[in-house]
Amino acid sequence: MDVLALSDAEWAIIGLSLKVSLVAVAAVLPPAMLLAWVLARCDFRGKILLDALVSLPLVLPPVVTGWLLLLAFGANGPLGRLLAEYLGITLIFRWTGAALAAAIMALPLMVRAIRLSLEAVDRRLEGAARSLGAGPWRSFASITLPLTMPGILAALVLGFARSIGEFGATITFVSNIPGETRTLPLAIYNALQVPGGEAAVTRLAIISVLLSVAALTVSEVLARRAGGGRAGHVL
Amino acid sequence: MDVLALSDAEWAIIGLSLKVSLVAVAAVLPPAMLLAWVLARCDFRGKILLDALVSLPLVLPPVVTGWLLLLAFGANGPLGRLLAEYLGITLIFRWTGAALAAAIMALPLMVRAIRLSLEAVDRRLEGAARSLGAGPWRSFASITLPLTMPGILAALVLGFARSIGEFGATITFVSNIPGETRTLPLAIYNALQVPGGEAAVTRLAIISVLLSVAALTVSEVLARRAGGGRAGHVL
Amino acid sequence: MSFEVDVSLRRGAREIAARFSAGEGLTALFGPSGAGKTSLLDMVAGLLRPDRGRICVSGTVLFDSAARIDLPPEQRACGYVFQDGRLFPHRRVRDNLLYGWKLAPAERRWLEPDAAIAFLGIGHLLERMPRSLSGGEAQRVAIGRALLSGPRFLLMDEPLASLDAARRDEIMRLIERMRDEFGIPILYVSHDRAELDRLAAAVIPVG
Amino acid sequence: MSFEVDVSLRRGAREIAARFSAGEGLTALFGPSGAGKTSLLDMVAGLLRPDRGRICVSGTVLFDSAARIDLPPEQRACGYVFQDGRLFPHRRVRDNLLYGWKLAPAERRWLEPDAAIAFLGIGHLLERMPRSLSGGEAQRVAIGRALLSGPRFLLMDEPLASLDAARRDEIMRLIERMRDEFGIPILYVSHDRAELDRLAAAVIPVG
Amino acid sequence: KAAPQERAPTVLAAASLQEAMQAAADRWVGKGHVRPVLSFAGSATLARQIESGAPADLLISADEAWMDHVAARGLLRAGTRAPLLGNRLVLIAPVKSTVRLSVGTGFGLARALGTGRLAMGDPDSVPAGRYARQALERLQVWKSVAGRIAPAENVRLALLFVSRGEAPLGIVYASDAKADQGVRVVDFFPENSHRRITYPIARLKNSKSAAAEPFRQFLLSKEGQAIFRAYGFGPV
Ligand SMILES: Nc1ncnc2c1ncn2[C@@H]1O[C@H](COP(=O)(O)OP(=O)(O)OP(=O)(O)O)[C@@H](O)[C@H]1O
Ligand SMILES: Nc1ncnc2c1ncn2[C@@H]1O[C@H](COP(=O)(O)OP(=O)(O)OP(=O)(O)O)[C@@H](O)[C@H]1O
Ligand SMILES: [Mg+2]
Ligand SMILES: [Mg+2]
Repeated sequence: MDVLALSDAEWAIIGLSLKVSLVAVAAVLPPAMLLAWVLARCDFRGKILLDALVSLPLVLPPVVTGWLLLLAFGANGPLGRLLAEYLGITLIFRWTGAALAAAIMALPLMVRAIRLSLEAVDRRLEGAARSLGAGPWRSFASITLPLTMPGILAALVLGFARSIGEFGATITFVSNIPGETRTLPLAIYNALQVPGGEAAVTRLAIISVLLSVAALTVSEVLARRAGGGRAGHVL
Repeated sequence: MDVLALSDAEWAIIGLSLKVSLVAVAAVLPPAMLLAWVLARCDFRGKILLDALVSLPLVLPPVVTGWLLLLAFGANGPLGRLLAEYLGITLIFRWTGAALAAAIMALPLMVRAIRLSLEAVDRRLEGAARSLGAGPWRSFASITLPLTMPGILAALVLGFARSIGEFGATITFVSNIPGETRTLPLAIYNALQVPGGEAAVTRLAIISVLLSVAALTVSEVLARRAGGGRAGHVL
Repeated sequence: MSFEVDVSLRRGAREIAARFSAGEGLTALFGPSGAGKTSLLDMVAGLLRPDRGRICVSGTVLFDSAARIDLPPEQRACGYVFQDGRLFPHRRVRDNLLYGWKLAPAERRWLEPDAAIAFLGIGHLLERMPRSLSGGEAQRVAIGRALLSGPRFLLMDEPLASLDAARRDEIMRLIERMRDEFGIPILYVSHDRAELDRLAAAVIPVG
Repeated sequence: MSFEVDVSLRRGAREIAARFSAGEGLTALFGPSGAGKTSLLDMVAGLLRPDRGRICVSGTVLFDSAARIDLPPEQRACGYVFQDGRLFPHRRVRDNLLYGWKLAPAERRWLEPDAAIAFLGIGHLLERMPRSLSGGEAQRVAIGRALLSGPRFLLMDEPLASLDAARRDEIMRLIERMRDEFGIPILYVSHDRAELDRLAAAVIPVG
Repeated sequence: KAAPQERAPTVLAAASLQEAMQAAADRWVGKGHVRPVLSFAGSATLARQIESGAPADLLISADEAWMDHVAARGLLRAGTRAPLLGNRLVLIAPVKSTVRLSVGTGFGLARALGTGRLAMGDPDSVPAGRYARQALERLQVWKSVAGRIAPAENVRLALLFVSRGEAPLGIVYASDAKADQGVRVVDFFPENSHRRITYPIARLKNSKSAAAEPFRQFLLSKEGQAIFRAYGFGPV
């Protein structure tokens, strides 16, 4: 297809989008797993509040999330100042900020998926692992974690797709800077603002979809490999 | 708190948001379950494409989804025309259109959650039900469905939260009409666009959060009732 | 003939094949671990499809690869006591017990719930969830569930494996009654010779 | 004394309590279904916490509510053959077998994998996933997994329930060897009198 | 050609200026300068980013209100704020529409709408919508259509509603109407029916790029203004 002969600028946008999304998903996976674990396994007062806090980016319109990020992580924000002072990291107007926005938006989806799988794990298997000599950590890593894999894979797919599509929080937090924060959705937004930009919108949208098809394919392959199946049985 | 003495206009917005979100989630649940079932249980060529299609609203920036909805369901869109002619339904500029937008955006999240639970169901239990005299439908309704409940609950929570927060597709598809399509996120957006609107933004955002806390609470209670737990065992 | 079975099925590296006709009463399948006893019961129940063959119980053809007959499990009306219990984890013991009973047409219900519950000694467990049951308790509930489904024939896969001697004896008496009073054909798997000597009219070696 | 147990625990409506000291060899727990045998093994393994009491194996205190001692399961080094197999469903048979073996310090490994695999006759199953095993195959893998973990004592909950007579006999011989050659204390649950007569030095009635 | 030490200025501009600003930047680069970094978003978004300390050089807002907001926080460099360009409001209809209307006091807008809605920027949040409401109020037709508008999030969306025929009429900027083949201008709004439409430009206090000021000057120059004119914007 001719529509898919991409320009250099488009390749750059794809590269940026991939970088932002992959970094976002990779960075948010550990905290998502920790949160899922706490929500699935621990019982404490205020659990629903933690749950609500995690869900916040889902409930609030993305521009509000972006605005809150701006207030917190902007050059004048308390966290932004801390990061700049002690770690020399600036997020505003940087791709790292775009990754942060994508990560925050992906978090609630990922936590839910992982939690769902985690709650389905038969804890008696952990007991069996412990009785075989595994400490809590090893039992988690060798039993709980692999049995949670379907949820983790679903979380990665959801998180990646959400990151690839993230717009509102990103443009609000880190603006729309070519080569730095102009990811696919922002480029699509730009094209939508231009009369006759429909062709460009279509191309960019198709690219987004292809990226997510690729992610889905990878996840299906991994899921199959992890699965195994009950060969033979009709029911 | 004084900030929470709500005006009539704010109550109306809350009512509208609740109506839109509840209708969206209720309407999208059956197709989400069907899709989850097909994706979890059937194996066919093009499965990944169906998966990608379902994920589309997640991957595309919401405005693009709204734009596509406008093209398809507008008064002059092919589907919009069909609906208007045969069912007398118009979606554009109506709260029903807002519900459609919310439903479409919630769909991929809900399908994933339900699918995850569905794939974890031990199918041998369905075999047991069949051997006890249950036909495929009854076995589904009495065994598969209740065992998928954690996923369905997660789907409802995710879908409701996503609907309460839905902005981009809604404003693009049905615009921002007070009393008809101006849901909480659209009202929040408006407040954000006005210098000094931060107080209103904060009030409305807090309301959004409270709604989702309520939804989370309900889901936790239902999950507990459905759960049961392994009393006694340390591991 | 109550059971006429002639099936074969490839499972992994193993070819599971059996061919037997059995008359009235209890027919035992006997064979070493992994011989294919459970697979055979699954095929008779309609949960596992043979590669080829024919299964006929009390004159009704349940499966015939040549004639393309393959009754779904719910139309075979077997009472299957699974080797692994397989209780519905989300339903109380009472609902597990009555699951098949409620679905069975009245004329096929030859056992009343109260009688079964009393007999199996599970009256105190009715409100419990299956996961809190002990091994033997779960086994008894599984037996009750199968018997209450108004089955035309029974498939029992080591039903007494985790029961104490007293319970074993009682349930064997129940099985004898079903066999003799109700004339229900039973296909029975056990590794216990004494059990088989007492119950079985025919012992089919498997594997 | 190899086992000194004095514990009590409330489970639902039932009070599970036991008090016994047992010398060398194999100690059998014997009692009706639901009496609390599995619960007792779980308490000795550290998977279930007694409401109060004391558990001591070969002189090591594993649990003492008065002294606030409660060793975590991985430090108790028991080889537990569960009533329900409890194999790791996501790991091949080989990885199930070697799970505990790899974790055990070399000096505690008194059984070699090859020997166990040959003895249990599961060499052809090593690459299989647990869910495709037959009942008896899974049971043998579970026994192998427990023995290979280099345990200081064994907890066996009806380990022979779904095995054929020949396998039973072989495994009983193995148990006798462990008991006699290695002097490993064994707490054993069975409903089979013949089994207990052959193996048990002491039979503790439960319930 | 570009002086290597010249640091590219970062320009935050209202989304509706996208094409014109790209063209202006191209011209600027043609003159041997480093390409400015252009970031397009809503004026509110841009103003908030500046408020939170974003490192930018120039702000071009779609309305004075947000520029005032930034100015009130002392974030503008004194003497650099200037009106960059103007615009006009037009009444539009789908190209195929045959509607004829001339905009004036008490004109038959409600009747022309029929059962349809009037697409325009959201008067509560979008500058173009605010001007449109003001004009309709002055022309004494607001009351008759207030309940019948389709308030769009941005002017492009209002254009889309009209060009798709979802709304029979709409009010947008002349610059937007000019660019869209799917709509035609029914009539211009009288310039005195609303406050003057201006897009202000200013240099930001923490601007570090030396190229910012020359670029600002360039945009305000005759040459720059001609570019905006070509995209349908009016002089201030
Ligand atoms: N979570 C629970 N709630 C209530 N009762 C429980 C729970 N878990 C176990 N029980 C009860 O505790 C008792 C002891 O169970 P346990 O599994 O130890 O019995 P057992 O002696 O091993 O029986 P079996 O020989 O049938 O395996 C049983 O009556 C069981 O129903
Ligand atoms: N999915 C599978 N893939 C490969 N082999 C399988 C699969 N399912 C079952 N088998 C094999 O088929 C054989 C028959 O299994 P089956 O469960 O019928 O044995 P069984 O006679 O009931 O044994 P047991 O007495 O141990 O329960 C076994 O060797 C088993 O390993
Ligand atoms: Mg078997
Ligand atoms: Mg037990």
